[in-house]
Amino acid sequence: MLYSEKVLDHFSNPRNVGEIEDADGVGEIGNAKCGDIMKMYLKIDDNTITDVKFKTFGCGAAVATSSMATELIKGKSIDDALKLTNQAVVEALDGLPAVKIHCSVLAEQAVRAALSDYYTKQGIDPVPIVGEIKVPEEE
Amino acid sequence: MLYSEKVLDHFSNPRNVGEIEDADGVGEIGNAKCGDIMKMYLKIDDNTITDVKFKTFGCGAAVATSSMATELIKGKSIDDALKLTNQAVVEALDGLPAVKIHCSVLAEQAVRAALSDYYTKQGIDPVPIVGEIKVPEEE
Amino acid sequence: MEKRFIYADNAATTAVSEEVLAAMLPHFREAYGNASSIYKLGRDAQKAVETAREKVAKALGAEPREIYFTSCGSEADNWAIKGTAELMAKKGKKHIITSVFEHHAVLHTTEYLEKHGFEVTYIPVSDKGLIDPEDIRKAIREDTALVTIMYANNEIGTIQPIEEIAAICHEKGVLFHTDAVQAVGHVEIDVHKQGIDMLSLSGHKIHAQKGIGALYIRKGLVLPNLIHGGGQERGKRAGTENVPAIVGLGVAIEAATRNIAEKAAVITPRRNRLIDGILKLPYTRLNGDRDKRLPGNLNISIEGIEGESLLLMLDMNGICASSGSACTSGSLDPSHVLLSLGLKHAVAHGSMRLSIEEDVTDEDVDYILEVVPKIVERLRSMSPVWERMMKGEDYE
Amino acid sequence: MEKRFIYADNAATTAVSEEVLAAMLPHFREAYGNASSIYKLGRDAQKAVETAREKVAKALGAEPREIYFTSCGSEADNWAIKGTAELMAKKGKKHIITSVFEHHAVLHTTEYLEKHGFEVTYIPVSDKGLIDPEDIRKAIREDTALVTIMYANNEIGTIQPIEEIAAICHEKGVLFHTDAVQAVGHVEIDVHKQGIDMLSLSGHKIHAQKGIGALYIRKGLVLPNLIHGGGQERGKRAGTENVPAIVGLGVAIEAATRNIAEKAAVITPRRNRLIDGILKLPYTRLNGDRDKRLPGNLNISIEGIEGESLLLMLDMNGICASSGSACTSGSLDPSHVLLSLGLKHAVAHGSMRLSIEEDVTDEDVDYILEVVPKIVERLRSMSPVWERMMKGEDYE
Ligand SMILES: Cc1ncc(COP(=O)(O)O)c(C=O)c1O
Ligand SMILES: Cc1ncc(COP(=O)(O)O)c(C=O)c1O
Repeated sequence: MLYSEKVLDHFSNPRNVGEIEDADGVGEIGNAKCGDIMKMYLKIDDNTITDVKFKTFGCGAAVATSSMATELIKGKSIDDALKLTNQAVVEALDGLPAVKIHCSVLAEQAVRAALSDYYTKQGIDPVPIVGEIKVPEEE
Repeated sequence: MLYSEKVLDHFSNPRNVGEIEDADGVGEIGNAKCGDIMKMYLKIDDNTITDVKFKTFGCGAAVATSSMATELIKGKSIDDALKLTNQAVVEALDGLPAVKIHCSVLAEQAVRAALSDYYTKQGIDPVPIVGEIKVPEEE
Repeated sequence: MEKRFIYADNAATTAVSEEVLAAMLPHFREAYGNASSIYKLGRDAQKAVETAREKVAKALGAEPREIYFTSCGSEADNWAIKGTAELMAKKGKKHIITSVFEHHAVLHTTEYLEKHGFEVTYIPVSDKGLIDPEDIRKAIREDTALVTIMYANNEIGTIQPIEEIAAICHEKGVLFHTDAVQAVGHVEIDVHKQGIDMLSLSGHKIHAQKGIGALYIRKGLVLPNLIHGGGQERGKRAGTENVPAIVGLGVAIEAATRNIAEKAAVITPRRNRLIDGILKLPYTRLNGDRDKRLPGNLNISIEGIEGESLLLMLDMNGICASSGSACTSGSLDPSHVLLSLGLKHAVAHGSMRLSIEEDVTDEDVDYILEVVPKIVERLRSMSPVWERMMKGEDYE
Repeated sequence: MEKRFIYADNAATTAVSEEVLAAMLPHFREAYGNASSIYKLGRDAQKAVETAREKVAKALGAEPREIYFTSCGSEADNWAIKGTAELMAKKGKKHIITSVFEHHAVLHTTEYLEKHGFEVTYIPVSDKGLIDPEDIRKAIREDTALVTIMYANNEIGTIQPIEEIAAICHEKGVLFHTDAVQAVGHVEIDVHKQGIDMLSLSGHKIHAQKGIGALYIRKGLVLPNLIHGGGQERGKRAGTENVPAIVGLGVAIEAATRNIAEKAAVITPRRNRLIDGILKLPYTRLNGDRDKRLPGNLNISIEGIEGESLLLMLDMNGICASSGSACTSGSLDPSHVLLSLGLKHAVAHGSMRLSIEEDVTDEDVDYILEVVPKIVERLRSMSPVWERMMKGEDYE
């Protein structure tokens, strides 16, 4: 199991760690039993993600994928954020070991969960827009 | 499987190799199928083994035990030769690997076979004196 | 604080010692003969192998002919367990007793046997990581073929009451195997005195090469082969002898068992200082009995953080450590050993094992005790689990 | 005539090459990490293992994920055969086909399986030591689980028609394994092109360390483990990876397969000169086909003398040679390989194998051709068998 330099960089210097007190959307995914929890905080202005923070309990890949996912959506429109795939996160990190791919799915789903929360707070049913939030199966 | 220095010495410089044309007793033991044949020639004068020669087809231990056996009986009385045990040959050679112990038995039996032949030639039934000649079982 | 390099993962593997490598080197390019060959080059190789066998035997209180070289600790475990199973199945004995927290080389072997008609009883361990010999007595049945209990646990370092267990097995007429891969060189072993029928060990835990191990099999006990073929190891383990590694194992085990008490006297206080220092952090616990453990081992759970992240951070600070068994660090499940102590999954995920030897100095201990709290604080500050804990919320 | 040292037993084992040892050395005391460990020292070890796996794969025309490191050729053979047997037994296939002159790592494994409910057909070989693929076709049944035929014989060096055999197996839907321990590095192998499902190799025959081997398993084929435990080798072979030996195997196989044709062009004429020279002695015969054989191998029976004595005399003259397989030289039986050619026991006992590489020079060849006749004469002069032969008597 080998991490790329990018993964190690995002692990040791994670971007956007922290909380947003008055976040417009907060999503949490995973559970401590499985060893990974990601929590995403979004600040949204005019359909644009103006700020994003995360907290993660998990392995190196969990931290790195969280960090990379926040980088990939920061300053982007909600539409763009909804297009974020776990594959894009993996590619941006120069790959992930096979056993760690589920972390990238978690990161993708954490973004969706936060957006889902945002829509719910706006009184809009998130499901037609964001879809169901799925936690990846452990293999 | 390790040979002692003594074994290697008796193998590389075997004592008493050859034939005795007018031997008083000749004994042969073993068969080529099993990989060992020893042939002993005795010259006997007045109950004393005045000369002994051997020919051997076989492994290093077969050659060395033949050589040592001839040394141990040369110049000895028939009685002494009859007391030669395979154990004595093994000890005189500073030991033999377990898988090669049967060679020492062959050497002991080859001496007996030659003595048996000697008695037979004298018109004496060898069995009461020399006993049965036994070829060791392969393990 | 200057960065240091501290190898604190000797339970995972050790460096080959200078002395061992020196003994091995001639056997690569000069004395390279096949130990089965009849010429001098071969005979010399055989002598070297037999000398090593004597050293291993001596270190264990065994006879040389009771020692069989294998390719690793795992092979030794597999051979002992599958071999005994095959042997005893002929007598209708198809029950095996082991513990829940054995190394996978044992557990995955017994699980394999379960799929092939054997029944296996997994003895639980106490919350201190100790086995009660009476549990074994109770578990032994008429058809019990084998009891296999590890000498010392690889993750939490707890030392099991091997002599008592062996005595019960003998009283009941059951064969006893112990996986002593973590114990050899750290505790005094005498297989004959202790009544051990089979014992597995591995070279790379005691400064020999990886890929060499040994199985002690009490004389009189004839196990079926695991690896069939040529006549090596008196026909019991095929494969051209790995002469350099075997020679190295002989030197290594001699060195490792030479001064066990002296080494422990140096290591134990340092280890204890590490334990006490790290336990000052809130929400931490020592896993495994504090006293009945290997001198160099400590295993601490640190709530609110995850082990792999901790290890990576330690690595960035020059400290090599482990979280659970090295073999399973690719896996997502928390350690079965820690779960067997009754730990919750989330707590088991956040644990750290340090296994030190004499080369870890007092200054190294200071350094570790400086680095670990900083890393823990950092990881907790970004941990949603810690956040909830601090709010008094449940998180599992 | 000056005494020389000539190593002419490369089929028994080889010296570790300078290049291989250089690649291994850093992994004993510097890059000594456990390849499963998460920290850099461990990751570097893992990278080294994976680089070696790529090299082995490339040398065989396989993909890296099709290569599994084992502790030796014997283990690879055991794993392939027992693993396939276990796998196919579930489908009711309990018949195995092999040949009478396989290495014991194969034969003793199939004999073991015979005791456990499998049926084994042993294909005979011609008096030239070659297998007729049509014999295999005829032997294949509905319930045939596996065909295992060696690539090149270890005693007489004959190269088998592997591609034809593989084609027949595939036509019939039967798995095909080949023990290529003696072939790798001496003949061109491409497992995918040749349709080989499993292939065993051993490091110490190609200048890597003893105690390291590999099994190629075609992707898609999932064998049960032989050694259970940790997650190494993608969960298929437990035991901490022998990093130095694995790294060495990678370098060794790359070197060995780099210039097969060039090496053969150097070795073959020297080997042929040896054959022709020794065959000038009366009552001698070459064992095995003269052309379909490994470039460096010659195996000659010399009537009237016994092999071990010959080897000891050769050794005293500085020549390392072998009589039958090195593994069995402790045994009393003559080689099963030579008997399979139809040789009488007494003739089989008196045979000699030389296996040379490029380092055996033309002068060395001259030396051997000077020494051998003298030794043969000496041994014959003291041989009662030779005496009888000269008298025209029968001696078996
Ligand atoms: C044809 C063949 N198969 C298997 C083996 C066994 O290899 P190893 O000694 O690495 O177990 C050998 C060599 O001894 C061999 O020549
Ligand atoms: C307790 C225990 N048993 C068995 C093993 C397996 O040893 P090896 O890696 O030599 O196969 C290990 C180490 O990994 C261990 O710690």
